Amino acid sequence: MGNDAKKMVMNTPMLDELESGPWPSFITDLKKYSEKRPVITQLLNQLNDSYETKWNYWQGKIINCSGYGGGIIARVSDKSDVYPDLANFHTVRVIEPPGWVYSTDALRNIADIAERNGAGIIQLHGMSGDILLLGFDDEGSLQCCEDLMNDGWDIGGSGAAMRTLQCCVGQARCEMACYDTMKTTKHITDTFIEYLHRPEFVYKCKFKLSGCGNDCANAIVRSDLPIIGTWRGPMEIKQSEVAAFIDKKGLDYVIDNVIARCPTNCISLKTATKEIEVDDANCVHCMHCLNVMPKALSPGKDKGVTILVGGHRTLKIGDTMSSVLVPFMKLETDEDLVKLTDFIDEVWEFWNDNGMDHERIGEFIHRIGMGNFLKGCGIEPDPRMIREPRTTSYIKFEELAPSRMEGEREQNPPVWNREPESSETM
Amino acid sequence: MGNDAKKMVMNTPMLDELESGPWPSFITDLKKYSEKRPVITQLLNQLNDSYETKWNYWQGKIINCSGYGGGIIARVSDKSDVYPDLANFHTVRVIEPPGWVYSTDALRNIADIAERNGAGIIQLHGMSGDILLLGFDDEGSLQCCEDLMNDGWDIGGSGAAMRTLQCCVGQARCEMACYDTMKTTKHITDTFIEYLHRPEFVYKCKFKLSGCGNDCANAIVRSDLPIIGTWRGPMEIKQSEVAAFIDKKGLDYVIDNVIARCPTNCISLKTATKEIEVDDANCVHCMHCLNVMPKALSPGKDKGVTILVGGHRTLKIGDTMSSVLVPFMKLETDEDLVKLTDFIDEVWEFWNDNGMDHERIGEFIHRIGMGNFLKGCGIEPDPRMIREPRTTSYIKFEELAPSRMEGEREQNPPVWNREPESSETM
Amino acid sequence: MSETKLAPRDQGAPDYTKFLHPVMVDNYGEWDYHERIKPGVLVHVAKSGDKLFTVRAGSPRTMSADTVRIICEIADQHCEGFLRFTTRCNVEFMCREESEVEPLIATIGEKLGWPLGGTGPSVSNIAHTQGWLHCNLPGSDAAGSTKALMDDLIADFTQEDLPNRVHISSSCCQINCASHGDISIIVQHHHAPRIDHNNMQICELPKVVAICPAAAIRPKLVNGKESVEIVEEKCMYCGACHGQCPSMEIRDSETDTLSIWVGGKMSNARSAPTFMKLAVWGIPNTPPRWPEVSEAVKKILSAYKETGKPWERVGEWIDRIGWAKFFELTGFPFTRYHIDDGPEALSTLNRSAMVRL
Amino acid sequence: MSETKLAPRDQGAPDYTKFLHPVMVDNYGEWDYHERIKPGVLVHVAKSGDKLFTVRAGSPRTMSADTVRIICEIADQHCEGFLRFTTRCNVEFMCREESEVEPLIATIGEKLGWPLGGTGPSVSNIAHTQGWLHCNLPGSDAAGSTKALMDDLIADFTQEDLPNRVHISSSCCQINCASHGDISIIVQHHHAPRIDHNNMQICELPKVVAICPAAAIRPKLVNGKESVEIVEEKCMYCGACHGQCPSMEIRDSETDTLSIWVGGKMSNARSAPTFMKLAVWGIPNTPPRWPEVSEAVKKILSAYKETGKPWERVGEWIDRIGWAKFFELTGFPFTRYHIDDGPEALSTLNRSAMVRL
Ligand code: SRM
Ligand code: SRM
Ligand code: SRM
Ligand code: SRM
Ligand code: SF4
Ligand code: SF4
Ligand code: SF4
Ligand code: SF4
Ligand code: SF4
Ligand code: SF4
Ligand code: SF4
Ligand code: SF4
Repeated sequence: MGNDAKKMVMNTPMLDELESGPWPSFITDLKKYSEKRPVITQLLNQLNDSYETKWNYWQGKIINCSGYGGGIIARVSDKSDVYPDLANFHTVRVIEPPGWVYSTDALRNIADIAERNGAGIIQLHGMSGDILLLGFDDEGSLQCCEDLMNDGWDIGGSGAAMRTLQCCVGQARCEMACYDTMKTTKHITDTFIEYLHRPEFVYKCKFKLSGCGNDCANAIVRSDLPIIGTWRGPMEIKQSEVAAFIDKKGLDYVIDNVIARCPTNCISLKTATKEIEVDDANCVHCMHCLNVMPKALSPGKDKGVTILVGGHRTLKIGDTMSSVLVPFMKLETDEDLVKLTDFIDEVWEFWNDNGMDHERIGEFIHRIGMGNFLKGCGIEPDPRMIREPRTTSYIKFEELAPSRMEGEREQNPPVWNREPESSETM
Repeated sequence: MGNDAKKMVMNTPMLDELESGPWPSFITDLKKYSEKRPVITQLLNQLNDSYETKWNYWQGKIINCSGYGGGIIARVSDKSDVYPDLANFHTVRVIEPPGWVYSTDALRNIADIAERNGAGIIQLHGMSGDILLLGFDDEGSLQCCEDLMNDGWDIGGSGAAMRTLQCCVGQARCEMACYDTMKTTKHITDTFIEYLHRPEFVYKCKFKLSGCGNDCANAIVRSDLPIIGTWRGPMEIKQSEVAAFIDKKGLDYVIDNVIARCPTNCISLKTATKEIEVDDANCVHCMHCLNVMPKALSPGKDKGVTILVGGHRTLKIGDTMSSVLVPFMKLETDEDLVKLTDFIDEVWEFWNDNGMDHERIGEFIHRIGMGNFLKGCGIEPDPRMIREPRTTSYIKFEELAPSRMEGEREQNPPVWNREPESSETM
Repeated sequence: MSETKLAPRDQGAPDYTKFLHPVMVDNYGEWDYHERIKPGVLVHVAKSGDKLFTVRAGSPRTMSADTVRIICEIADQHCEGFLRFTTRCNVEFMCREESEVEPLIATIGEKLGWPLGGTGPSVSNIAHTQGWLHCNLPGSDAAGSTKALMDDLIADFTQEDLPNRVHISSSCCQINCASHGDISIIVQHHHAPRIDHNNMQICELPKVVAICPAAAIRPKLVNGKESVEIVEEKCMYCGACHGQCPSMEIRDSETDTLSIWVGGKMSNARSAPTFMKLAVWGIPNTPPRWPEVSEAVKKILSAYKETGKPWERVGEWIDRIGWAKFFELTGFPFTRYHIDDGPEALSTLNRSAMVRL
Repeated sequence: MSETKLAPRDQGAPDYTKFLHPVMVDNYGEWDYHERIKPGVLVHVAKSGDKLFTVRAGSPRTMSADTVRIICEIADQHCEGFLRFTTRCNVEFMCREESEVEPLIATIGEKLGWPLGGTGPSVSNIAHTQGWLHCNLPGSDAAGSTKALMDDLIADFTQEDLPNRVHISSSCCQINCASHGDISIIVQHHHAPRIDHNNMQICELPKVVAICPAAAIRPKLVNGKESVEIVEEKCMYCGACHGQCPSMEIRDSETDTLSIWVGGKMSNARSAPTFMKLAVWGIPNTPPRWPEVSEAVKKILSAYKETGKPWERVGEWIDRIGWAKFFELTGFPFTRYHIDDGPEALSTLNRSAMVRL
């Protein structure tokens, strides 16, 4: 393990430049800590080399705990001749507590395990939300996982698998939260933990959960299946607080910053009574007015979530933003939670049966079209899934395309006259 | 010629249904006129057949006046056994007067030529703006063209050629007009008349000209090169008329329909003095406020045009909307007009040298990218050409991509530090 | 016929300056403002103080030489021998005195009987295409269906009581020569083209292969002759090949339908120009009067009239109320076909958590 | 090491309920509102009347086990043994009494020395990625450049005087694991990958061929061994293949540059979420402190601070003033590379005649 690393002279002129200045320096911290974990001297020396040469010296390899298919990101150094203890210098991804809340006991436990088995470098947190522990050799990585498991932790995902979830602090400390992000995160993680540990998907799949449209988890572009809190029906308004806000900030401020900034112009101001009126049917739950006047305005009582689909970074079709998949769903009871995971299972089934290798859900939808995706998943189309209907007139209406080849004609009524389909959302 | 057509019994039960109702019926008109031009009986009988069978009986063929490559849209009937005089029943496209203005002499002249040489059916006007004369046999079509030419008319385009232009009434009768649409239309037509008559392009190319952003010529989606009037600098405001308008319509109406509807929120209302103030630098010349208060507001004095590029209907990439190519250009003097046609010539050259067969300019731009198109045409990029910069990070910076293969490195300075390029528009 | 004489004379556009009403000539580029006096009647006031009154009449576009002559008679009688047509094929009679307006209107009524209107916030004339009268591609008759539809919308033409102008277009195939409109009607096919291999020689094979947007056409030898085949799964029935090659017949009188598209807007007023979007599909193609089209268009117009705000064009109105509301108000079903699958499909999705609930 | 013991235990997510501050437990889901007391300090007020004060400190994200223990000490001393981290890797210490806030701040200053801020309309911590410390793909060091940049932006972190929150992200390759931000920094390559044909056996060929977004990779036999070749004209230097296969080296220490993107917004507040857009490219990659990056970011921030209106995020601000103005204010040149050529390129053009002149 890195703990037995040879002492070496720290020689990091470039990195030393990162020790000055008001922002905390991870260089200073690690330099100091290298006294305890000498491998860090090698690490920083190699990093300094990178700064000099603008070149990277890490290569990947694969190592897994038995029974798992991910969780360890293995790195070997090209410079292990110079820095022998970097020959194997892996990262262990640990599933973080939803909302990144910790007791000090738990956090110390993490620090101890990291230090005991490797270089003791901890990142709080990785961009996918995991606790990242850096600097283990092969044996150390496995032992680290073992220790984590023994203390109740679990390891995160990598490869073509579900990834560790990420959620905002939600109901634990936020008045905007429209559902229990933490509980839902734990429910999804636990229900699908096998999919997280054993890569069996066509490619990676991420969830992120935000309690409201402010999307403090950055779910919409960073996850394949964002779950975002919302409500239906009337927003909660304390008119006395509205009046107080107007008194404090002035009428102009309220007009310019609340009324004029509502994306659907659905708030009207009664200057005489210093009250506001919201046309709730046209509110799109963007959160802006609540953000400006959090004391006066709150989400409505009938809370739930909007589920989106398809977000991810740029491979291969350019950045993809998630779009609405389920406009509204209640998420309060345990049954609701099971309904949610059942629903996800169906979406996954269609994607994994039909997706190509290394094809995220968003790319899959791009390839086959959202209409076909919905059909494949058995989801009713809803106009709230779109910004606007198609502009392209190239369409294959299956109902109207009798298979001429076989000589028979279907008799489905044309759509303009069809009984309206049920458009209830689940 | 159709004039000698055999008399036949008119039998049009389906078409007769189109004779009732308040809207003028072309059926009634043609039925009556069939007394003079018996071929029309055959035409209406065939049309009635189409109504019965929902089937079309026209096929195309090609016929041209010597020295021309377009202007006659030749049609032969599949039913010429039943309707012998429809065997050849062509349309002649005649270049209309810009803005569709006529003296009655001129219009009668058209009617006479149409009647003299063919069925005497006239469409005012075709969707590309031409005068369409219907119902000539081969000889009649040629004679019709001859007669038209003799009386000063010219024939329109078809095939892979420039098409007859189309413009709004403009300065002849509209206070919004920011340039002389009629004169410009005539200038472009006359300058490029060869391109109109002899199809030598990779595909068709249309211009449409509107005097202002109201785009009464529907230029932006229907033409490859729309030319739209605009101005720079201050809009003309008659404050007394603003006040009069407020008095007449009420303050609320003005707030809701003028102030709140400005796309860039650049109009502010001084309720006390009943004046408005326009932040001209942010006005995008959308025309809305001028439309609501035409007495009070007028385009500014420094008038000119915005040239766009790429509009057309759906083949093959879906509908294409034109986008800005030249943000602003003066178009007042004869020199300006020549500058314009020279500019067009350069754009055409690049397109015709590099476009694929049947590829409209918009499709060409779609294929090669607007950046490359501008480079090819020698046009400086301008941020007003775009709604927003690229979101896709896949870029080939030629300046920064030394040809490693040949072992040499270019030394262009990186852009972040480069001297700002001139961004003057022509 | 002397061919030599016809050989390129390239005369260009007519000299419009000779065709302008004298008040236009005097005030060319010097107009000040305009007012709408009543539906179908405009007045333009020049900086000089001159006025030009315009009376706009709805036209069938297709007319006989005799009808054209009647139009000329009216213009001679009231308009100093000048007149014009509009982008939407309406005819405009102009006179300089307000007192001339009513006599002019009377003459139009007498001699032509065409309705007056199409000005301001009304339904103007329908932009339409050749149809079975002349084109080689039509699946329907745009001229006839326009007549029938305008009969049904006559009050919207002769009155100015909509939120804003409504421009309708109607095309006889998917090529859509009538182009975009606030409301647009086009023909939709539902099969791949049938190929007449015997007739194939007449078209240029490479062109027809190249034109297919779905790359569904492949060259193929049939009975030893060059021809093409269509990959059924790829073809999406656009008809582009049919335009290029008459031997690839896409139409089917029994299965062709009509669809209605909404929200096309070309003006830059307030909001940027927009394409038209699919509203309802599968409307039967029913000459001679296409009652189902009228029914659907009326549903759209009445919802627009009831809930649109002043100056909102159809597309702007729907943007404000949301598409869910549009489908609710019109009763048209929202189907998976409404969801775009063209090249820019992803950008038409609701890529946000902004939802009306 | 007992492999049997480790074999799948699939324990799932930690039981967060044990990690919640007691005031969070008592008021879970029952919060009423919050206020910002000063930069870095928030108070959340529950319906019960309970209050929870939060002090947010900027963290370097990467830390030693010892530093983690110091954090724990502080939380034990002032926060009843609980704490949390944020989406942007800041650490949050919470206490129930307002009187505890200043002592807590003092202890943080003493023991950690980390700056307080990142709340409200400020520049919060930079979301960043592994860089040369651990990843196999980096062309730069996001952790180091983040430290350098935050040094330069410290006042924007500790004060709340911007129009709205500014979220910056910094990634060490074009994959951009740090994702979108109001301002985002990524590495840009300028060559096609060099292929190490001898090392090719280790990767899965079909995967590498399939991953190329430009379809530029073709299988090829080289010296009798299976390998690939790259079609130079097609490749646009994205590096996707390099992620899949280490034998396709895309990086070049001499020519790699950085580019800055602006206007990424994930919240739904006011306007729909938006992608980040290219602002400036060709910035040299200059460790250890990347001064050119700081310079460019500061230009953006100062223009934003001066001309942004309250609540406008960077992208919303630029939308209002127009991109021409943005380039004018920052002095960045607008080039043809700024014009999109991706799949949705046409929709990024100014498809209107709406122009500021
Ligand atoms: C460690 C981490 C960055 C960090 O410093 O925090 C990271 C590091 C890597 N990412 Fe990432 N990604 C990390 C979060 C992200 C995120 C952010 C997120 O999850 O919210 C994204 C953008 C969202 C998304 O998924 O699209 C992200 C998008 C990618 C991609 C591009 C995926 C795409 O579809 O465009 C790749 C490449 C791939 O998948 O082929 C990638 C690949 C990688 C690899 C595995 C490189 C590779 O292909 O070999 C990196 C391993 C680094 C290492 O040595 O540990 N990483 N990666 C983050 C994971 C830590 C954690 O578990 O908490
Ligand atoms: C006659 C006319 C319709 C009408 O009834 O008014 C018409 C009729 C035809 N159009 Fe058109 N188009 C007519 C205006 C338009 C317009 C409107 C415009 O120009 O503003 C458009 C949309 C704008 C555009 O150009 O995209 C239009 C878009 C097309 C297209 C689709 C082009 C595309 O890029 O998507 C085709 C098919 C093609 O080019 O291959 C087409 C092809 C045709 C052909 C030539 C059919 C064919 O390919 O054989 C039709 C001949 C009909 C005939 O028998 O006369 N026509 N066509 C219009 C021309 C009359 C005139 O000269 O004034
Ligand atoms: C006569 C005509 C131009 C021509 O050269 O032929 C014309 C003439 C006028 N238009 Fe237009 N427009 C004419 C076709 C158009 C078109 C094209 C079309 O209809 O196909 C458009 C663009 C349509 C679109 O956006 O899709 C058009 C969009 C406008 C607008 C913008 C409306 C909007 O708010 O979006 C205005 C402004 C207004 O309504 O005040 C306008 C305003 C006007 C004014 C008031 C301009 C003026 O000051 O004289 C004219 C009288 C309009 C009236 O009917 O009340 N005109 N106008 C065209 C009459 C067509 C017809 O017979 O109905
Ligand atoms: C603590 C944290 C959530 C967590 O679980 O960790 C959080 C907490 C709060 N956010 Fe957030 N946001 C947090 C990351 C985010 C993110 C994601 C990110 O930064 O990567 C976003 C989306 C970013 C984007 O749009 O690209 C985010 C967009 C917002 C917004 C919307 C801002 C806007 O106008 O667009 C608000 C509303 C507001 O500012 O009033 C908000 C508001 C809030 C409030 C006021 C909610 C509340 O009532 O408690 C919280 C205190 C904010 C403050 O700093 O003043 N939070 N917030 C995250 C702190 C990150 C940090 O350390 O700086
Ligand atoms: S996303 Fe909403 S609920 Fe979650 S922390 Fe942000 S503001 Fe609160
Ligand atoms: S939440 Fe957004 S959409 Fe709803 S009323 Fe408030 S500002 Fe308007
Ligand atoms: S486009 Fe403008 S100038 Fe031309 S007629 Fe319409 S309003 Fe007048
Ligand atoms: S023309 Fe349009 S953008 Fe300009 S001030 Fe008037 S409404 Fe605003
Ligand atoms: S729409 Fe189609 S059928 Fe009608 S005229 Fe145009 S090309 Fe012919
Ligand atoms: S109908 Fe359209 S998609 Fe089908 S083969 Fe013809 S051109 Fe191709
Ligand atoms: S951005 Fe690229 S180099 Fe940096 S961690 Fe992610 S994959 Fe690795
Ligand atoms: S760098 Fe990108 S475009 Fe070039 S070969 Fe590799 S994957 Fe393909």
